[in-house]
Amino acid sequence: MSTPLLQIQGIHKRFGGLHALNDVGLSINAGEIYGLIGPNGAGKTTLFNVLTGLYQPDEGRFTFDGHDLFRKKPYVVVRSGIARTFQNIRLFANMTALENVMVGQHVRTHSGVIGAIFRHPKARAEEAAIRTHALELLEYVGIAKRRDELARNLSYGDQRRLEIARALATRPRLLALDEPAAGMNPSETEGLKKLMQKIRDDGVTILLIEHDVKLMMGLCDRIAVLDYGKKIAEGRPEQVKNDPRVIEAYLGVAPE
Amino acid sequence: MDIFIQQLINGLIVGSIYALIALGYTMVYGIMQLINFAHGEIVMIGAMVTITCINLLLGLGVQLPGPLLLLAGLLMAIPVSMLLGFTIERVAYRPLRRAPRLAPLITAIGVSIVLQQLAMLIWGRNYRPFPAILPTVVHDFYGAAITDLQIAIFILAFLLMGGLFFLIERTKLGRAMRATSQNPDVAGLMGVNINTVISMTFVIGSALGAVAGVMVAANYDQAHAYMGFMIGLKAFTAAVLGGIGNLAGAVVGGILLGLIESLGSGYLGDLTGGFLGSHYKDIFAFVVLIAVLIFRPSGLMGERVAERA
Amino acid sequence: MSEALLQVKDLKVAYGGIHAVKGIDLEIGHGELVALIGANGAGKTTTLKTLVGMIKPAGGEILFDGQPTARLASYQYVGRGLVLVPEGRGVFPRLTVAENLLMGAHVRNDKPGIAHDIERVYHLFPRLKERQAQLAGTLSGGEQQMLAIGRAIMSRPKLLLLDEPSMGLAPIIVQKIFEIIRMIAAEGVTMLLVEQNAKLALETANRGYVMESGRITLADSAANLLANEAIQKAYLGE
Amino acid sequence: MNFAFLQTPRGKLITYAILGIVLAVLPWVLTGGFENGKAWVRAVDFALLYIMLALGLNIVVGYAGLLDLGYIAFYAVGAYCYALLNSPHLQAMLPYWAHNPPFLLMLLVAAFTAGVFGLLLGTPVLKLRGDYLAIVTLGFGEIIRIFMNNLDRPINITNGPQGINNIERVHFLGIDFGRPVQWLGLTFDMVHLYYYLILAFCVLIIFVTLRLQHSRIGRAWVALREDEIAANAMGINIRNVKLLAFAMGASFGGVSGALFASFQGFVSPESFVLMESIMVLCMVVLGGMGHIPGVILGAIIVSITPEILRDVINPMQEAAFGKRVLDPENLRMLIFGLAMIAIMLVRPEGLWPSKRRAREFHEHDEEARA
Repeated sequence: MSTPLLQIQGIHKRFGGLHALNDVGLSINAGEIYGLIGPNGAGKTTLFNVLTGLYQPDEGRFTFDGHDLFRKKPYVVVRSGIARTFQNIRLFANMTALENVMVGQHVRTHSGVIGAIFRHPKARAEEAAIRTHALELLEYVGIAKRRDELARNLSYGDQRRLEIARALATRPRLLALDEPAAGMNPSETEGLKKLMQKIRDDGVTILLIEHDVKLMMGLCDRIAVLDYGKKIAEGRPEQVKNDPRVIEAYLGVAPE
Repeated sequence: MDIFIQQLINGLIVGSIYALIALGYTMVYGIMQLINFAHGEIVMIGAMVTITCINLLLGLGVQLPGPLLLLAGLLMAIPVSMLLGFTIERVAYRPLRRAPRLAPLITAIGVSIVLQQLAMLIWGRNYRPFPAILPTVVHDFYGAAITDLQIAIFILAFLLMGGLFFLIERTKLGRAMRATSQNPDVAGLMGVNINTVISMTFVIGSALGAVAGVMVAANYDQAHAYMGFMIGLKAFTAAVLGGIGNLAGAVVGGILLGLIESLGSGYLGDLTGGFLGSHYKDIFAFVVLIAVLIFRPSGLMGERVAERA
Repeated sequence: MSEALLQVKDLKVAYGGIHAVKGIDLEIGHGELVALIGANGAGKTTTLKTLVGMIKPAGGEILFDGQPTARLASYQYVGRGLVLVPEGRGVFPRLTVAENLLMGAHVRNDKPGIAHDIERVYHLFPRLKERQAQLAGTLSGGEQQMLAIGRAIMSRPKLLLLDEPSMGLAPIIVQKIFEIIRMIAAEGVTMLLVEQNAKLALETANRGYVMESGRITLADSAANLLANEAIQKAYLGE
Repeated sequence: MNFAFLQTPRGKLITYAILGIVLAVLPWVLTGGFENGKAWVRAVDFALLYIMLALGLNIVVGYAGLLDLGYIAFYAVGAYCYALLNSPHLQAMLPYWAHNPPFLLMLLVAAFTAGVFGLLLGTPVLKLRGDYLAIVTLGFGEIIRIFMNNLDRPINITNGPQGINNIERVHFLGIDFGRPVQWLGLTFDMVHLYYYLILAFCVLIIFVTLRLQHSRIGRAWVALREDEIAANAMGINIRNVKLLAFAMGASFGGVSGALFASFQGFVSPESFVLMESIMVLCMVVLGGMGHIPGVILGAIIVSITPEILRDVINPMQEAAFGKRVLDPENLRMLIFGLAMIAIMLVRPEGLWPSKRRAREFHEHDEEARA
């Protein structure tokens, strides 16, 4: 059996008296779409922040693609190949769509002050490559026409897409999406689902937090359920859907 | 030992004045995330108006006991400062409420310059002595000297702070102020008139500032058109030290700053074997501030804003 | 039937350089629960914000209780009985639960009435009673939504506007929130509900409006809308 | 107005040529046209120094969004650096090879030292946000000044409040910038010589800033300003990028300070008070934060306006009242303060913002009206 792409074990994170993550472990295989669900305040976003280096866990192990990422800074995590989006969309609001994606490539490029001032051939070539790739990514998520709009002026759905394009610009192996469908109606959600499948088919593993149960059931290969900072269930969608603990803590009545 | 107690007393008195001024900064900051640079000038104008008023009464030959004269001066200075605070907000800050934050900061600096220069034109460039109307009664306190005036400053400062806390924590206006500081749009939805609340914040802060200004002038026996700048800077430092936006923090920060300055300048020379003398007094505030902020980036009592990612 | 509680005629709103609402008509009768559904950016939130005076309309007329609202300052709407539970809940995080509820009664001065209404909210939401001394910022998302609704009830609204009450909440919590919405409706409070979860909204409401790029494209009973094939395809995900 | 012409290559060339000619003859127009023309050239020299400062601060505040209220400290570091190595004051104590270093080397030393001070300030404040940062940088500026004021004992390094005198003028390209030079039948006085010297460095700094702005580094700064957490999550090394902004900004200040010390021939702590930091910030914000032409305009206006007022107020008072009624110094600052308020109220985005920023503000307006 091949080793999983992402593996965490025994992760603990405390905020003062709050035990936000309590002995959480999970492993994600390359090429999967892996879902994370649970009630509000269960620790899903905290787990995301730990996985992307924004929070330092108190205990545990965290390896990704052969790198030990336990308590590593976000830029190390991103360089190793994990990228993310945010629940409440955090774009660089006063930069254009194109510039947002160009910033996303920061971690894969190298020009420094010297390159910026003297614009030697290597720096020029890199700058051109950044621009070309950014345009490709805007095309990929379907908002190439809005490239020169300020991010803040894009519609909500386009902002979600731009955020995904920006994350893809870091050339991730794992893309972590925090409630990308929040506030979308079924037809918009359907479009998003297709995009996520396309990204997966192009070789990027996806980790997904979402409350839209129908979307999760139809999209994810495996789902983990968090409640009060603990993993209470994990498995294929239909297993999770019928798990009594999940119904009690999260779903309420069993979905049809 | 008595030097220690003396410095402790001086530090507490100055610190309680810092605290009063710091409250003005922190209230305004809490409600509109603005450093009201002009607050120091309101303090100065409070002092200047009081002195002018007392001198005027003395000049008219009014025979009143010192404390009553002082009270008369204060009763003149407080409304002037309140009106000034109200006007500054209306004219210089309100039109910029939705503008990015550096714009009102620049107007605040502009207002500060204007008030300073106006004060210079009105009251001149020289130090104005505080009229000698208060009898100097010195008490011995474990080998240190403390005057009636200092005791009065200390008590009054804490009474005012207590009153402010009651207002903020226990009254409907206070609750509306707190709600507005946390989410002005929703406070508006609840029927709070945001404009009134913000005006009230400036008016109350300015009243406290005016009293503090008189305290400074009485304590040092003089006032000057530029006095607001340094004392405002110190008080703002105190507010940040305590955690800006936090009322209790402003009080703690003010007292602490007063003590640190007073004890620090008293002992600095001894501590460094004469290498650094008391002329480094003004550095203290900043060194302590930087040290505190490095370890507690949001001040001593500030909310630890666990930035929600 | 008596005159409608809310009448909106040809309402237009320009916002951020875009004509977000392009002339809509709405009517809500006393005691009704009306759903407003539509895609993102259709102008639903803008409509709600305009109804409570957070945004000034560019044209048209709003009559509430027979009176035009155009002259009111935004803080005066609550007093007239119009209150919005905003998207994203908007509780005051550093006020306690009880203080948040008191803020809801800011425009009222009848102490016994307020005390009575607080008990009523605690009865509807026992969770809030348990946490009354806790800071609202420490509540979970679902509890905050309950608090936001409870706070709005404290003003004794004639018309309660709810913006996306289910957003970002676990299914089990969404079910609870909608149970409570039905309970409040049963007590006779008129409501206008904007909801992404169109199915749930229409199952709860009496009537519904469908909004598309700033215009009302369909208005019908909730049952008819649920049965409408085009609606099913676009908004119900079937 | 239609500026489309300026966008064509030909248009650009012509614009730059005209600008170049205007800048070249400006000091001669001033000395030829005004009685106290030399004083005006001197004022222009200072304006150029302020442009350099404002551009340096613009990197920190305008691009990276770090509110720095102690920026003048770096100007001071550069100035003292130059002063100490180029005046008799310390030379007895310094090894011989450190006396009067070559001018370009001296500027590098000043830029480097100021940059190090920038790092020194930047490192402890990395985690601070917004106004906490503002007050700490303010404190830093004051600390530097107070030390300069007091480091005359126990060892006399800075000569305390008296400052350092008799600083050598620049010797560069065989020219002594302190003495008049005859060339092409014109007498180049010190103010003229320094005008061209400072102008050259000003142009250099503008060039560097422009290049930085449109680069990977410049984008990272703006990303940091827009949303630090998102920038962090994009893999931008926040610490390095912030420190780079502080160091770059500081080194501009250092260069400007060294030129200032050599031009003035004298430095004292009084030139580096908090108000100076605030004035530089005003230049950046009044002109149009993050927009290079705007910042330059801001620097010119803020530094020249008080000088113009100085020349206007007295004659006006005398004409109106027959004597000086009000202290002209106060009146000048009063008008200046009022102008600052008025400009911000009318154009909160600054006098000459970038198109993008203007657009952004315009939308703010609409929301406010709503």
